[in-house]
Amino acid sequence: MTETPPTTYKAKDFSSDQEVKWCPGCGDYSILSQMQKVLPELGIARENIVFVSGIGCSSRFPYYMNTYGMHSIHGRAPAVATGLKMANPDLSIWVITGDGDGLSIGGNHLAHLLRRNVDVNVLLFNNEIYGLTKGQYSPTSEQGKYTKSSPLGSLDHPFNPLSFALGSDASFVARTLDRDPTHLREVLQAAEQHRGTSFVEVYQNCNVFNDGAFQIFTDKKQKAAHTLSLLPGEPLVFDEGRKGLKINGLKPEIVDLAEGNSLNDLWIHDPEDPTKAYLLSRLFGEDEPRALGLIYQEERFTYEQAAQNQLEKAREVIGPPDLDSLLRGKHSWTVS
Amino acid sequence: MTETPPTTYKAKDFSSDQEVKWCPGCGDYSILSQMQKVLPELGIARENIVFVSGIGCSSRFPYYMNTYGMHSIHGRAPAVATGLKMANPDLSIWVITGDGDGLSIGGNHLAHLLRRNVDVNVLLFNNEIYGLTKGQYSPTSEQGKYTKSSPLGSLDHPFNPLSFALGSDASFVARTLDRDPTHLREVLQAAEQHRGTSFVEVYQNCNVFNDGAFQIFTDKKQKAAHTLSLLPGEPLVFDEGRKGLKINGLKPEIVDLAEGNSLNDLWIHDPEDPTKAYLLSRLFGEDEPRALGLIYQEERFTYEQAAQNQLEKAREVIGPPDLDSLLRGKHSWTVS
Amino acid sequence: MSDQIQTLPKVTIHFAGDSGDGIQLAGSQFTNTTALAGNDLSTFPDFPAEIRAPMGTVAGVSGFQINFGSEAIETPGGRPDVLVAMNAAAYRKNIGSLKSGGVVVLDTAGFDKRNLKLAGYGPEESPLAQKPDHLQFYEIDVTKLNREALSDLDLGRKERDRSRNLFVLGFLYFLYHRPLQPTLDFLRDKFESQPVVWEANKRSLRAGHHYGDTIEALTRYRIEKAELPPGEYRNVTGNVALSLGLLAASVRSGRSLFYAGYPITPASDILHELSRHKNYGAQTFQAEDEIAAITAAIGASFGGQLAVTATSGPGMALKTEGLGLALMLELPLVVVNVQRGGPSTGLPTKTEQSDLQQALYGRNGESPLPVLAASSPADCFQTAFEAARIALEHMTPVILLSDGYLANGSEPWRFPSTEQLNPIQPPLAANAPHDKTPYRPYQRDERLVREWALPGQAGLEHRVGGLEKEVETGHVSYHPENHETMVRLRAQKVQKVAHDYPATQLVQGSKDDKLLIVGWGHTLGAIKVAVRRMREKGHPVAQLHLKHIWPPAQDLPALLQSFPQILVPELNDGQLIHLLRDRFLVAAQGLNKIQGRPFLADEIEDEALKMLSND
Amino acid sequence: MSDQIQTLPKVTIHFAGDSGDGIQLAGSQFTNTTALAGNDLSTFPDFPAEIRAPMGTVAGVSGFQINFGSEAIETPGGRPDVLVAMNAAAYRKNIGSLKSGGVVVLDTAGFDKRNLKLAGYGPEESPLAQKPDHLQFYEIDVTKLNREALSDLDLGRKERDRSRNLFVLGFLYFLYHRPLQPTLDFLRDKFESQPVVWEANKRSLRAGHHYGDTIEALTRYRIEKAELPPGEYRNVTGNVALSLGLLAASVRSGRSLFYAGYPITPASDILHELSRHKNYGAQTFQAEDEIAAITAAIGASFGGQLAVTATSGPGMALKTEGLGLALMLELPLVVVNVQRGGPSTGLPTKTEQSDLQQALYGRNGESPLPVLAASSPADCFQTAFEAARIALEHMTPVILLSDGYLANGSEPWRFPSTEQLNPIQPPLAANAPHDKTPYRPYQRDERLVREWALPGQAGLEHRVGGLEKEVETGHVSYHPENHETMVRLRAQKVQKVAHDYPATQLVQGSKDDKLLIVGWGHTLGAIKVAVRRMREKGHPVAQLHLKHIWPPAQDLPALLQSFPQILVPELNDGQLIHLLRDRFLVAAQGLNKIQGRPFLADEIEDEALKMLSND
Ligand SMILES: Cc1ncc(C[n+]2csc(CCOP(=O)(O)OP(=O)(O)O)c2C)c(N)n1
Ligand SMILES: Cc1ncc(C[n+]2csc(CCOP(=O)(O)OP(=O)(O)O)c2C)c(N)n1
Ligand code: SF4
Ligand code: SF4
Ligand SMILES: [Mg+2]
Ligand SMILES: [Mg+2]
Repeated sequence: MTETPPTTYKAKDFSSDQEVKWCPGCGDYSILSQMQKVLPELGIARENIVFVSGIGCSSRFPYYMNTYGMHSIHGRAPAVATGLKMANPDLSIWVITGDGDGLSIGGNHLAHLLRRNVDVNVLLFNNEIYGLTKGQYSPTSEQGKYTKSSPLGSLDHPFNPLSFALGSDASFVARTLDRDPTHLREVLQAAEQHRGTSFVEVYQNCNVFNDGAFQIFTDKKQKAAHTLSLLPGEPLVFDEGRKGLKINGLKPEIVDLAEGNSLNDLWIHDPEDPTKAYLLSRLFGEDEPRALGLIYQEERFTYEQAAQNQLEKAREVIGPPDLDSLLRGKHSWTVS
Repeated sequence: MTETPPTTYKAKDFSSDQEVKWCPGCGDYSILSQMQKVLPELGIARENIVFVSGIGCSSRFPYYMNTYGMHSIHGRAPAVATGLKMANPDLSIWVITGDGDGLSIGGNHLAHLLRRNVDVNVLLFNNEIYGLTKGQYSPTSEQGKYTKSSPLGSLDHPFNPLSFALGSDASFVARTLDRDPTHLREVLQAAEQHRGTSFVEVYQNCNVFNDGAFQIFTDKKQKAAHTLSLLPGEPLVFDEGRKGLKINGLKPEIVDLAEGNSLNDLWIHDPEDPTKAYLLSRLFGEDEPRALGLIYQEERFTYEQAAQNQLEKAREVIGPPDLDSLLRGKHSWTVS
Repeated sequence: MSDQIQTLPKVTIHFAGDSGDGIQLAGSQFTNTTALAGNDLSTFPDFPAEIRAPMGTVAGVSGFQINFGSEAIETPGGRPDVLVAMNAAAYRKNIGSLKSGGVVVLDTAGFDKRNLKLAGYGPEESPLAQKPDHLQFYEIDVTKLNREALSDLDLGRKERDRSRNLFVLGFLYFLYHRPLQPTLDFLRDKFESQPVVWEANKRSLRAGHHYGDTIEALTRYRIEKAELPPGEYRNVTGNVALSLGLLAASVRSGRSLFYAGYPITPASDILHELSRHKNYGAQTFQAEDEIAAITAAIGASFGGQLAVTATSGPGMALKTEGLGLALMLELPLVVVNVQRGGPSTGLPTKTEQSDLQQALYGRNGESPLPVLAASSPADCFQTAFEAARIALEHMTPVILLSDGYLANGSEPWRFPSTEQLNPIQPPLAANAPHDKTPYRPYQRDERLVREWALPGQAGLEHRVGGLEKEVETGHVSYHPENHETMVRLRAQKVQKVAHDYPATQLVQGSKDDKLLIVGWGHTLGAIKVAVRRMREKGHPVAQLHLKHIWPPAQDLPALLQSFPQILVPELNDGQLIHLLRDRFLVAAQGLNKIQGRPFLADEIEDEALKMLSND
Repeated sequence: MSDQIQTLPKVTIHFAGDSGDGIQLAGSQFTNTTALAGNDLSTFPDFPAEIRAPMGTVAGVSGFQINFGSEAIETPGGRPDVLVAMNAAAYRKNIGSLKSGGVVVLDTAGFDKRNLKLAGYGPEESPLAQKPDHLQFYEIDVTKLNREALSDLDLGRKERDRSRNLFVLGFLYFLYHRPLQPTLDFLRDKFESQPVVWEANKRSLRAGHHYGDTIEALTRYRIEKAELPPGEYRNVTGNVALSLGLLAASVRSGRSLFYAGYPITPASDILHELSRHKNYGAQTFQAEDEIAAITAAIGASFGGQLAVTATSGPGMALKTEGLGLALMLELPLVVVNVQRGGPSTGLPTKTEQSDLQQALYGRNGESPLPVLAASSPADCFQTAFEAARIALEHMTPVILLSDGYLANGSEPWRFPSTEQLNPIQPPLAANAPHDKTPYRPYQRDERLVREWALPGQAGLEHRVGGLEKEVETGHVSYHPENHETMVRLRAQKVQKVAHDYPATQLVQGSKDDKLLIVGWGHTLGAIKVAVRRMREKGHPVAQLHLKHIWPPAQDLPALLQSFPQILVPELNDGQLIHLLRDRFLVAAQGLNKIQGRPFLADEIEDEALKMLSND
């Protein structure tokens, strides 16, 4: 690996020479631009950054980043990233996937990546639709959705991506959205800083096939009442301080702070508490605020580190490589 | 479908003419024999029962059952079962899978089956090893395991199958083991009675490649201290009444009942409480008792039922089938 | 020019504009009206690869070509006679391929500075000032005229401009003597609930028509009715025809349809189409991936349904393990591959014939299965019906090859009535008497076909699986000779499918000709045109087109070997040709085009003439 | 019979017994000792499909065959000269194939009522009472004698019986004049920490040897050293040789090995073997499935490692989508297919050559890639090294075909020294100066090979993907002519791999012979024996064996076309033959065996003689 002189990048240094070809108004643009803004702040040499994606509108992302990149095949980016990270643990690897790519065809690789805890960052652009194939329901679409492939309404109960990630023993789980650039950048930064697989669900508007899917979480007027911004150590309040969440037994309960409920009784956000994280992931109903931010974080050994350690251990235990003696094996004989 | 005169079956009516070819002492034998004992009690006509499996030692199961059966391909039994159940919702379908078949190659189909809630019963024979391929670590093997493919110890953090199922929105989650026939039969019965996908993890001893993996849960002397038998509405006690579990805030705590702790303070098992179910699934450490029995159950519409309803709705909305007018379409013309 | 009327045997029009310009709608309305007017026709849409590529750019141009006439129309046409260009990018992309003497209809508003720049013209370039003089131009300020026509409607500018396509369509209807009524009916159905939009669309259409009427010195064209065989017709795309073929096979076999698919271009429309016909008891299952789709279909087939899955390119790669299982189980299954440009993700929106060898050989182990190819959009119906018949009657997975060109192209289809479709008779097992002898699921009839015993049938309980099975009983068997017997039985069973074929017919020409052109798939039309032209000029060229690629017809070797020269044009690097050379040891030559777009008849003619003269 | 010594040129011994009887251990010890004694040899184990099939049954019989001699040994032998049968089932399964005049060594304790019944003999049948009289029998109550030898050891009966195999081995060592020392050394290494077990094993071995010494009237055999080319030798199985070949290629290319695999019979041992050599910086990744394995390997290849994945049967089906991606990316990758009986799950523990066409054609789109086949266990080393060389130097995925027979079979291997292995030179990109011109990852050298620029190299940032790419820049391109150019470039790049081949050599015979037998894969040995025999009898038969199957050698067409007759024996229903017929229009004939077991030289000889006489 080349030692690069410390560079200060600007956002545009991360912009490739390829024309961006998403539909005008697509939420992907905002994510791209926040990514290009965040990277200079992270201080990673450009040549050490790799974007790996599957297939989907979202998966075109690598083409637009002036870094190394691979637009692989549908659903397999987590596996590609695993191999790449094992090959070169110094790289900063970003997996870009969609709700179809990551949870439909690629759900298994994603789950295995999470349990193994390979130190890569996964951004799942969830637009609750298959964009690139022009609008079929996805595994995150609500049941009963009318789409091209479900003219009488879809039958499938959707995945809850955060619960799925937690159930797969993810060590970092967060949620953010395309329309809140500051929040998005903060989450991206936290994801990169976490050692282990960072799973970030990004709500992304597909204005062509599923416009407004997340409107209540982004619309100026509605978002306060429908989103819950998580801050470690802080009580869970929303609706501009009017409401809060407390834990009643094992169940979350929305309380009206105006009605004399005290901040002190509220649930304090602790991203290291797995049960709280699980409860936060289950805030998924229409009358519950949707949690945004860091849901869960845990320190755990990373896969590629364990693999590197094993290579070292092997050199200690077995000895240095010696091809001639390896080929000779234990029982050789000479014919003369 | 044929109307079968109500028959009373005996266990041996469910035994096929094929010689059972598991290793002597394999835990699979016990599961097979309990299955053959349970089926007569369920009162389902033999011709309406289908066993569908993937590949693995466990997946040989269908050959030994005198019912319909399919030994399909590795990891895909959940998808096969989905198609079969949609084709014929009257069938009682049992998916037999292993920790490799169901959680390694087949994890995604399993997760999608669970979220869709197709009314089939999944038995995952977890022996924490790949049996058929002669002893590599599996996604449920403990980290650091020495096997043929991990002579220096495995690197993978294992899945927690119950958490994985809950994270995939399973509507029925239970755990049992090969060495407790009564418990096994009860769980099988409950699984069949549940409408929706029943996910049952069965601890199964592979005495050739992973002998004793579950010994502390089956051994007469050790099992009391290490297992927690779940009974709905009952407090969580174990170690022959000496110990219990209570919930301290959001954390489970083991208490010594001898030391004056009261049964009344204990956690009462409620399989309909998703948070409790999640906590039960996380009792996974060495110093925690392993929960056995029904962990979680939820009533939810089944996929094949929704599909059937849609067929009916379509007949109402679109009208009865009429091939000639379908072929003619809306804009036809005549050339004479 | 005077207001004259010219009668033409056929015309090719290419509509082009931005993805948002309503090109596909204009094209399909023109098609529908033309079909009702009694012409033969063929169409082909050409979408950009991106959902919405940047507006105004060449990458964002959406195209639709129609070839129609009073004579038999075999392809959507090569070089167009008429280009409709809604903007500079559409012009730039297509002007080079227009026929000499052709007509260009364009919206001058689409040639302003911004559009010229987006289309990639330099600041000095002015395409309209440097028009090729062998072409005839209608430069119309469509945007302005259309806005004026709608000026008193309560609509924003953007909304007004949306019906520009109908203005142009109206103008073309005038030029080609087409009635407005079919499109007016369509607009009513579509916009009845939005009266202002409806009104705007109607007005635009009429305004365009009227515009033709008012400008002077205009040549109009007449295209007489085609002499099609009598019968009832409709227009149909390949993907719709294929879906209808499956539904028809379901009705005629009495087996409910189970379709499992995972969206992928250009196969997705089959899923979309079938999901609209659940009143036929047809279930559509949008699976989590292609592997789940094919294995769910296998489950449904085990359960007794007509199981089908369709995909393309990378999806086909994923289905190969499942195909092997279906083949081993000997269960009916139709796998449709709507081919697109490969390898890997390749060129998803382009057409290609490059998956034939994968269909024939792309599985582990000895795993022959029937492979069929559709040759025109309407032929997708018959081929799908035939694929389902073979699958159901011969208890085997079948691969049906279509492609992007067939999938989205359209042509008039003389659809059959239900009775004209032969009933399909799957070998369903009779219910067994309740004796104790275990059922033998792999007993075979004289065609080597096993029975289909369905879960729910008492006394027929049995187990199937992917391990080699014992002859007749189906028990697992590792016995060496049994394996060889089973491999051969499965292969012979597939060979016997050829017993059902009618005698092989040349499409054109006879055994006495010197050169045989052998094709498969959508090249039928282009080859037909080329061969017809050559034959008219007296060249001894014959045409053969294969629908059944595997197993080959029994009379094929003799037929092929009787020709001194064989040419095999394919939209790939040579695939069928290798089958023919290998199996029949004929020194066939290939003509290969790998550009994601169909052959022009000229290309085939040129090559054939070269071969004849080399001789 | 007197105590005489007979010198034999070669002997085939088949060890057979229950899965738990230690047959594989006895076989591999005999092999090791025989190798050290300087004979040429070849071995082949034959496992039951089940982990532990029911004890005492025919399905549960485990076999190990060794063919060794003072002359060149090409195969593990056809019909054995000697059968070691530890029980009735082992006897029943193998007695029929013994050579006339052969020797049977059996443990009479394994022929009691229970064992006879388990072996499927009827209550009236008594195989030992009805012994074929053309055979010579040593009926030894091994169980009893062995128990006696260990009577004073502190061991249970079961544990004592465990070393029965060593008793028999000792007896065979006596018969064939083999030294005990190598096995005694082995026992020390293995059991040093369990002194009683170690003692028991030593005693059993010696007791067996002693038994030979004490019984009278015994023919002993002497097999002289083979005249092997001078050098250092070891015994090696195909899977181990293949693993070593990969490690050697890693060392000689300076690229760390990244091996990703998902367990599957008979490929798993490659994963097991490589995971023992992490001191070479070789990483092994046990993936969640075959798709993850190949795509992780692609990731590692992108990262600059020598990436390899191996699988079999159904696993190969799953890798085809990834193969297409690697091919499109033009990244080095070695994909090993250890073929087994198919289709579908098929016959997992049996050998077959039925995935060749899948290797050649089993991908969507035009996707040619180099295909190599190993021809003997030791040859797996060179073939793996060569596959890695081609992948790395030509920036392409390569398929290496092995099979179950090669994987588990063994033979002496004259291993090379490091310097004898040519360095491998991947086209690594030089670090770029920091100017602003974007890097062009798809620029090519004269062999049409692109550079390998690795993440971490500043200034070479670039993006790759599965969509068609523009020539040189690698940008996504939907341009028609560009696609054709790229398809042809990728094909030509692969063709140019053939420039590296040495001139094609016949294994035996010359161009003047009348019949050429063309083989590939493990059939090398059987064909060699058959051709040698025929040539000795004066028949004009030549032998050609292909290691590089795709692209074919440039001198191959001329060579093939010079023979009036061509025979292609394959363990499948005909696969290579179709390539030869297709590409070279030669009327080759096939000889096909699909029984999950290798050819006997006789079978090939018979067919060849038939062809010669038909002529
Ligand atoms: C193996 C395979 N199957 C199917 C496809 C077609 N396909 C491309 S993207 C996609 C889904 C896209 O949905 P998502 O991942 O949500 O991405 P989005 O376009 O919404 O960003 C599908 C089904 C493919 N390219 N490859
Ligand atoms: C596609 C494919 N990959 C790999 C295999 C090999 N294989 C057979 S079973 C198995 C794993 C078995 O483990 P598990 O599911 O835990 O079943 P067990 O044998 O332990 O009951 C593997 C890897 C296969 N048959 N097919
Ligand atoms: S289809 Fe949707 S997700 Fe895709 S680019 Fe367009 S707006 Fe974005
Ligand atoms: S290998 Fe293990 S799981 Fe398989 S049959 Fe034997 S004991 Fe059972
Ligand atoms: Mg999406
Ligand atoms: Mg297992």
